[in-house]
Amino acid sequence: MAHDHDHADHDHDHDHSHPASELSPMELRVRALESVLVEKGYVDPAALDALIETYETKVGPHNGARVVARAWVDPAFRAHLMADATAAMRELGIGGRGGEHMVVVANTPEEHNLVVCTLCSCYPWPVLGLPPVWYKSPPYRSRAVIEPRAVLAEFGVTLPADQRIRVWDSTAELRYMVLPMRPAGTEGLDEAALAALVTRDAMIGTGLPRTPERNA
Amino acid sequence: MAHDHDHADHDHDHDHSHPASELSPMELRVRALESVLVEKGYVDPAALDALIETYETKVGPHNGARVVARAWVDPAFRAHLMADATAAMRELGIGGRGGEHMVVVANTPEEHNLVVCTLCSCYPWPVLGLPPVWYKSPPYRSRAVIEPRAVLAEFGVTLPADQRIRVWDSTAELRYMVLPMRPAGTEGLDEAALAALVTRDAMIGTGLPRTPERNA
Amino acid sequence: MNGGQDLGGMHGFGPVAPEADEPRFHAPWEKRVFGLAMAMGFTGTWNLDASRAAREALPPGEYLTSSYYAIWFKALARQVEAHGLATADELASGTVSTPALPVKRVLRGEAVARLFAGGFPSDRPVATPARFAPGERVRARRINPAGHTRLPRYVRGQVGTVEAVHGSFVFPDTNANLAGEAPQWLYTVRFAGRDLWGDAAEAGHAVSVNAFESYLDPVDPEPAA
Amino acid sequence: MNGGQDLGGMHGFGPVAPEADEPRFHAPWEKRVFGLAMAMGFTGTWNLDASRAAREALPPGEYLTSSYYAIWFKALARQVEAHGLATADELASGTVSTPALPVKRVLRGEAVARLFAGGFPSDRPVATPARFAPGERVRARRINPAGHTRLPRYVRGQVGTVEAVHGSFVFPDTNANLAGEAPQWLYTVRFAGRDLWGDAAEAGHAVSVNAFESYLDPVDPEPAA
Repeated sequence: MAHDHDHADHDHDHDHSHPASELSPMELRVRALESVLVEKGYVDPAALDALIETYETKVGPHNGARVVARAWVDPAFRAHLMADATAAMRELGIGGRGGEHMVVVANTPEEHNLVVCTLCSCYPWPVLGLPPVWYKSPPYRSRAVIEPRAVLAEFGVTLPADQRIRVWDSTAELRYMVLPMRPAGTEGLDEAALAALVTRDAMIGTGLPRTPERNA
Repeated sequence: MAHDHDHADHDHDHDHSHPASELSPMELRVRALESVLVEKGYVDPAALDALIETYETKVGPHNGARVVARAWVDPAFRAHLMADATAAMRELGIGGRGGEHMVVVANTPEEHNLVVCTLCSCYPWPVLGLPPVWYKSPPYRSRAVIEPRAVLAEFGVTLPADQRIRVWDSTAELRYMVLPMRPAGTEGLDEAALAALVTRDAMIGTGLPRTPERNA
Repeated sequence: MNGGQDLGGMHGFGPVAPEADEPRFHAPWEKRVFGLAMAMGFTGTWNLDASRAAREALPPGEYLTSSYYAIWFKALARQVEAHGLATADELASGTVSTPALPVKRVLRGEAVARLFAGGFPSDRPVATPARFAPGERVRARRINPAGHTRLPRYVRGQVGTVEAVHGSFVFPDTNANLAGEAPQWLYTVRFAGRDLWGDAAEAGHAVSVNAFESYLDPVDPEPAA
Repeated sequence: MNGGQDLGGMHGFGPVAPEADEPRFHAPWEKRVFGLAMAMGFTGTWNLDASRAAREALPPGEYLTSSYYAIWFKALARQVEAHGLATADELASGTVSTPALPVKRVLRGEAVARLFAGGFPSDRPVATPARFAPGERVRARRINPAGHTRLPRYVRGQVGTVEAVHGSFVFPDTNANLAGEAPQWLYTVRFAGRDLWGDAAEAGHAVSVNAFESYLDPVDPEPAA
């Protein structure tokens, strides 16, 4: 996404006369905003640090992978997950901001699921973390609903022609996670080994789980 | 339209390292293109000059104003204009590129007409010349079809609430010119004096003709 | 609003470009903007829907040429200023020159883990029963509000099938204007790709959206053909 | 294509800003781009529809942040290069380093007045009779071609009334791809503002578009309410 980052670092509003500092114009503008909001007492710097640490390092697709692996090995959990994903995930200690109302959609040989947010960037934070740039960017948001097979091809995923594609546009506060099909040849694996096969993209629907061979 | 011109002179692709010359990056890029096209023999410099002179100085709303004034004074011409605008305009020696297929739409006390091209910048060149920047810009193109009364208000035009508005989106090679209603108090005026009342915007539908008082 | 954010079905943006081992943030300022947006949201001066509305209110050309966190930053600065929490001069200089306004809450560092792990649910009870039931055919209304809405343009006017009734939730269209939560029933409505996109639709393709009750009209009896 | 050019009904661009005594051109380079586009169009290497397609193929963010003649310039440069008339190096340097290709025609200065006063009509005869007659109700098809089309998104799927049959004209959707003029009957179709925009429509508001025959389906008999 080099193109996006060019824009980020070299934004429309860039200032030709910025000081000799190493900081980009955006860094400077954001620092000014932060200073003012902190000094005025609206923002606690410790809260900023905690928020960034939480979403940079703690919350991520390893959470979702645990959910998927459990669903693969535990039919009762899977049934609970499909009926009330928010409650089922809470059993595993997973939930919170951006995942208050979870829905899990399960792939089958007949239907593959793909999640998008055409209007902004809705994404199931507690299970997947913050979304990648491509998920938030116009190419994915514009095309996932009109040509999902072409989009999947760009991710290297080619589905059987007779497998339908169901696209879930996240237009409200429900958040979707895809439950991929358990790969063949994983009968002997334990839950942790299964979780290691579950990629982030497999839970968005733009990928498939790794197979044990490819994972090795 | 200062905003647009900022973009024009200071385009996205602007080059921070342009030479000490007074020329803008766009000037330089266009000069390079012109040099190559001329040197390769695709473009005759005399044709460029003739095109620019024609559309900068010769073709303009004075042509349309003549058509309107004639229609106001000559019922037979008006009937011809409404039935076959292209042929009727040819009678006055008006026609050509961008006006091969003209349609005239007449305002009435019951209905006001407004012309737009949402998809690009289609405009009746032979009668109005090249379009103004606002006509080609996103605010007008986006809003004329969804909130024409609000757009007219920005031009200072407030129509009676019971006068309908008919918007003509120029989506093919037909080109529209509005025939405004002849202002009251113009009974004594000759054709040339009437033509002087007819503004460009009155023939787009974003304005009304001047009244003799306002014109004095 | 029919703004730069309503991207479903558009062409011309080029291929999707996944980035290998993508970091969570691509510049230090992106982290700060993320944290500031979360923390300021918590003050209760506005809400999530209002923040989305502020982002999509950027002129479409600017929206489409700004990076994701640049959009967040611009919207946040605009909200801060619009609500009088700081002046444009303060935001430009980074130097405080006017008194702070009171805010409802301030997010403290020690509370982040607990509050964010708990989340901020947006389901709300309503007194009326749901109007539609699974299996019913509905038509998405041809609304075109100048303000915030969550009904994308590509489904407006289209007929789909109710697949699920999810309970009742805060209605973004009013909440974004700070005009009340006005909760409504929320549905999943499934549309056939062919109905949305015509002959160009890929085979076996369907799209679901979550639609609030006031976005939908009944289709009755069965449409002709 | 559903690109940056398809603006009808969008929000967020701000007020219309008429300019008093606006000049025809706002910079010397704008004149040259105008003239170059006209002259190169005359060579017959492409056609007007292809030029429109080249302009709207700019990424939407770029389209919406480029001035009008900047869009023309970018599209023209792209067309020149795509057809092999000049290389990217030549366009960047302004120095010719490859031989010219033959073109069908070159516009000579002395011919401009006559040719442009005559114009370049795009009506073409077709063998078949018009399918629709004035007064008939038609539905604009839900097409979403990735290539050039002249049916704007805001009328797709909508029912309107045929008001005029204009004869048959070059079909832009094929012509833009240099895939033939394939002429079709062309209609004026009138849509009620309420049908297009819903309750938000201004009173007494109607919009007409010119629609090619293949953009339209019959509506029969009369739609249910």
